[in-house]
Amino acid sequence: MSNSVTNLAYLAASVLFILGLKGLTHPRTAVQGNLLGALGMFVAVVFTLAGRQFEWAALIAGLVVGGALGVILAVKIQMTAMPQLVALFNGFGGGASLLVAGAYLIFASEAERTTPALVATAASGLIGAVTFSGSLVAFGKLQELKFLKDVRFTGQQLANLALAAACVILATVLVAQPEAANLSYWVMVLLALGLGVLLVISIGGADMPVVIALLNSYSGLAAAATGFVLQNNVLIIAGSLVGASGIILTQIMCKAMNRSLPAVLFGSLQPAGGTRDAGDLYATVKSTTPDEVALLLDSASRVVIVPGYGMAVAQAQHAVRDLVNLLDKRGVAVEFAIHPVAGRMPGHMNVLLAEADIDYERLKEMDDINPTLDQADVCIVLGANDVVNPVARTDPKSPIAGMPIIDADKARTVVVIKRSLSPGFAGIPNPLFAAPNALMLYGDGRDAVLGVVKALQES
Amino acid sequence: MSNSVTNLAYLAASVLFILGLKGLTHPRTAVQGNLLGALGMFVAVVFTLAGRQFEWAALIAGLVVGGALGVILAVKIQMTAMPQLVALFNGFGGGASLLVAGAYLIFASEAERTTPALVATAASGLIGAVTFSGSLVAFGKLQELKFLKDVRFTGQQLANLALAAACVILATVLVAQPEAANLSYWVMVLLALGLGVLLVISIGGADMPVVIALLNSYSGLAAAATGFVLQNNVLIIAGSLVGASGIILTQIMCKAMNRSLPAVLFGSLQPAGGTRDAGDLYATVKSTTPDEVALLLDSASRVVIVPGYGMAVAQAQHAVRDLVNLLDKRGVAVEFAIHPVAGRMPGHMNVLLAEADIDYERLKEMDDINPTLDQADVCIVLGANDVVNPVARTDPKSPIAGMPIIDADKARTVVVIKRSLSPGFAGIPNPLFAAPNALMLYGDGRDAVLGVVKALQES
Amino acid sequence: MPDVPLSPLLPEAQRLLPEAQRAAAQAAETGAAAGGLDSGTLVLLLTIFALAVFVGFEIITKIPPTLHTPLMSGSNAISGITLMGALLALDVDHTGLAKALGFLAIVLATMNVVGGFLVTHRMLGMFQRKK
Amino acid sequence: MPDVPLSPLLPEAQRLLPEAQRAAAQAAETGAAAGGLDSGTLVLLLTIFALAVFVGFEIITKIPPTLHTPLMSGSNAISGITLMGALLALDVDHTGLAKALGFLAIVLATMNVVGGFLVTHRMLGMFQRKK
Ligand SMILES: NC(=O)c1ccc[n+]([C@@H]2O[C@H](COP(=O)([O-])OP(=O)(O)OC[C@H]3O[C@@H](n4cnc5c(N)ncnc54)[C@H](OP(=O)(O)O)[C@@H]3O)[C@@H](O)[C@H]2O)c1
Ligand SMILES: NC(=O)c1ccc[n+]([C@@H]2O[C@H](COP(=O)([O-])OP(=O)(O)OC[C@H]3O[C@@H](n4cnc5c(N)ncnc54)[C@H](OP(=O)(O)O)[C@@H]3O)[C@@H](O)[C@H]2O)c1
Repeated sequence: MSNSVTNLAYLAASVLFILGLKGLTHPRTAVQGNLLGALGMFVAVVFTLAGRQFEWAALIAGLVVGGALGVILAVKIQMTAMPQLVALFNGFGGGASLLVAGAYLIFASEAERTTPALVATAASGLIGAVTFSGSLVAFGKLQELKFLKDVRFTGQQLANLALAAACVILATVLVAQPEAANLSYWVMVLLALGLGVLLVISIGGADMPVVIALLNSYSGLAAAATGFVLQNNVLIIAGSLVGASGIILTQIMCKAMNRSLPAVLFGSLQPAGGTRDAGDLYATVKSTTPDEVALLLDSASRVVIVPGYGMAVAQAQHAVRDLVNLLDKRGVAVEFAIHPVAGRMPGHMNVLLAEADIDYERLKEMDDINPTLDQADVCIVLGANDVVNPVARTDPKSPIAGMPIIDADKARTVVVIKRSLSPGFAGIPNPLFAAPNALMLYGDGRDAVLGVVKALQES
Repeated sequence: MSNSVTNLAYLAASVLFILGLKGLTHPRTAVQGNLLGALGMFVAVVFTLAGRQFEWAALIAGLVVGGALGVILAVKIQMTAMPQLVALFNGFGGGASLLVAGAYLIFASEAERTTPALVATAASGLIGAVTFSGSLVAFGKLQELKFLKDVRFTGQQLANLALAAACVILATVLVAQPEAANLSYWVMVLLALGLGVLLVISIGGADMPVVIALLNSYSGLAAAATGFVLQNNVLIIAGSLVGASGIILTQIMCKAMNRSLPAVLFGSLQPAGGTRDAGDLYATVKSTTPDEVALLLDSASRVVIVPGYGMAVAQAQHAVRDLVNLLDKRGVAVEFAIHPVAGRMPGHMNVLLAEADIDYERLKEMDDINPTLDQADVCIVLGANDVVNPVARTDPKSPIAGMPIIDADKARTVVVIKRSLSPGFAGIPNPLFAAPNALMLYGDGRDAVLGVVKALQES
Repeated sequence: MPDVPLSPLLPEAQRLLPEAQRAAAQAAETGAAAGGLDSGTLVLLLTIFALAVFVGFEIITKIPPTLHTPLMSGSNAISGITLMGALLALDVDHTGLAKALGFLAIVLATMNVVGGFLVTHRMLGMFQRKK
Repeated sequence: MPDVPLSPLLPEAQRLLPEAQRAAAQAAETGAAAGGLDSGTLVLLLTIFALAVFVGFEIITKIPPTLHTPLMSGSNAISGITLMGALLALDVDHTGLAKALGFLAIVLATMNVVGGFLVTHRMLGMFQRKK
């Protein structure tokens, strides 16, 4: 297999990756796009294997074991646990890249250890290690593992800085003294693993998607750096695509939360001082029953549902589908208002609602539906909290000040489904719950919606 | 100046071209984008000159003469003559590339005349020559030079085929026998010049923009081919950008006319048979006066103007601006409905209206305004014809069948401003003129609009 | 590598060419060219990088919010392209340690790739059933 | 050029490398490398071409119809990049005929470039005055 043929195949693989991403620009072509991406990966792997002598047994064993584990995870996962899974896979990718860089330092010849090669190796080891440990911590936080919650200690920023500096120094040593590269590499990896843990552990659970997108972007850039060393076009192109994707997603999320990236990463989201007067604020809260809600819905002509993280926790999406079908039959127009950061990752709500077979044409983006929310008879807020909190508009000192929200409070009547009056991710009380036109329907999201469905069927 | 520095500069030039095109995605950033593109060209030229020994006197003379002529043409041109000018510039580009390829064959060493180099040279000579003569004919047709009108002779397709075949054979000879390359090259160029003339001369005047976009696209591809020979990244990238732009514009135009590219190029747009019963059709045409139109406008609350090629011919855009200002003052809402192929090149109407200082927010695309045209009190059709011809919707045998049109006929009252009842480019009668709600205001576009303005001011 | 061939130094270059080409060809065949990264190639690779970033940027900003979760998992799967590097570590001639690290890397990267594409496929299938 | 460096043939390659590199460097310096187009570089150039087509396609489909006439004249100006080739024809060492052709080509290409960008600028200026 000549090099040019291989490289042409790599070019084909790159084009397949690009076409794959292009497919993702529309739900109709997205499945095909993803398959094209997978085909690109297949082509890249096959042409890497062709014409070389490998330790075949181990290689195939690795592929089979990894493939089987991947399939199991991908098939078993609940759609509501998607953020965790992406974090996990991201961590695996980081781990692989730190191991590859380590192996390279062992088998690379003297002549191959040029300065650019060593710089790229150090970079991919460093980024890989931070990605690995950081993503695993993110996974744990998203799984709400208790021991990872709210870990903060004094001097944390200082410790981070010291670790980061040590990593960079070790990387420099590695490049300057290639003959002792192995030692400095693995010490650097150890420190970087620690750095990844420390960096992520004090970031709030709901900010994990930002962290993951950012780490993913960095792994893309590390792959591109490796591509320069190996003079390999598919690594460069795939790496840049991933890098661009991660950066753009990070920006979208930060913009939707009206917070800067440093603010997300270095945790300026304080538990707000406003919590203490929550009692006063909630004095006028009115609660309601499924039967009352059913009556309201029955007489409505336009209903808007605002789903949030609570819908994911309660796995209420199928119950919601039943509600929608029922209302459809009665001629009530039902739409969904999707906030860009509702849930725990961008597009989270869309995936859940798609799982429940709800047509994506019904899902409206925040900016499209806000102007017409005052024409909604009933707005059902299902497990959402921060994304409908009017404080973002009114109180410039609030931690979510300036974050664009869905104007649920403008609807004729607002029904809020959640288990209690406790706050959402941002930790601040929500005056919407006490608004004159708001009714609280307490309970688990799924049970509450099923209750309303039952009441509607009986009416 | 080392090669890598030069090539880095070329990379910078390429990035500037890309950023330049990105700037064109919004009117606000477009000026800056164009300047970035020009800067890219400047960088490319400077780094081509740096560190080499040239015949400086001739080189500078060439730049000064060419630059001066370019400035004169660009400054003197009337906005209405833009299609001609683009055709002319396109021709110059083609001429330059055929000369460059010819010069290359003279000075290239034996070792440089590799097969790929010769193929690319032949290709850019061939494309350059066809572009040169074809664009000049297109220029003449757009200028409505009489001797270029409707030139057709029997066996034209055959002659084209024969010429094209001869060109390809000569190109093959050129590649196969590099020692006689000069002779075969210049014979090929001569034949290709003839081919360019024959190909374009029988295409209708209004189809020239399609021809120019296509030729421009091919010159881009020829530049990219040269880039492969010279291993020069800026040529490859600039060439591909131009190639993509030309192809996309061609597609847009063909789609908007509902005709295939071959149908445009090989002239299947027959002078339609329907013309003979135009007399009957036009029996019920009602004509009107500026005063009557002024009365209509005065009592309207929403007016839509549909400009067409006639507005360009009459240079009526400034008069239209006066009309719009007047109606604005009286509280009448005025919008423009822009058909994608109104006029003689894509975006032609937009440029003219921009010249007259009309806000681009007022200009609506066909698909956006069609659904609301039935709510317009008055629709002024100003020198447009084919793009408002309802036959496209009703008669499947018409030459413009299936072409999407602006639904001017749906407005309460339609005022058509043109000099006579003669047909537009497609050569077919327009039943809109005889519709019960249509009034003809005969006259030159500019004079007629000024008449209406005067009547309005006096009322 | 890329070069404007019309240099005035051509005659001398021509004299040197055959020898250089022979040597370079030999080197390339045996894989030696990979040892170093000459500056001409570096510029071409930088060009590829810059263009790929543009392509990525243009395409990804067009992806609708509805598909942002699949985008995240899908692009995560693409980042598993490190698998290529992992495979190369299992070359027969390498030491046992390198192979062991390579094996682990293959397992992790394959999980990332296979799992990533598959879960994206599952998610997207849900979007497609509709309509 | 691009190559996966982890080839089993490495030892042999390494032996050959210094000689090849010296020769190649010498050749590159004197401009000889431009004479031929080795297949590795060709693949890189093809990659650049493919990516540039994607970039062009993505960006140009985003340009609104309002700006299609400036796009046409602007991209036409960019196609005047042939000017680079025209300049090279005026190298001091070339024959008079080549120089004459080059001179004509410079005049035509410069008209295309200067006129194209300038007229585009004029048109776009009209769009900007508004608002
Ligand atoms: N989507 C992203 O990409 C992303 C990224 C970064 C950050 N974030 C942040 O995440 C937050 C998302 O806002 P959000 O409104 O979706 O969620 P939220 O503000 O976190 O509120 C979720 C609400 O759901 C309720 N809930 C929990 N489990 C429930 C169950 N089983 N049944 C019913 N209700 C349940 C909780 O109230 P109870 O405990 O009273 O039931 C809680 O108030 C925002 O602050 C956003 O900035 C999102
Ligand atoms: N824009 C593009 O990119 C493009 C590209 C290719 C083809 N085309 C073709 O060009 C045509 C464009 O349609 P269109 O509706 O804009 O134009 P049109 O159908 O060609 O009609 C123009 C009308 O303007 C009138 N006119 C000419 N000079 C006038 C003056 N001084 N004052 C007033 N009226 C005048 C003419 O009628 P009188 O002689 O009676 O005055 C004529 O009927 C379409 O057929 C389209 O397919 C356009």
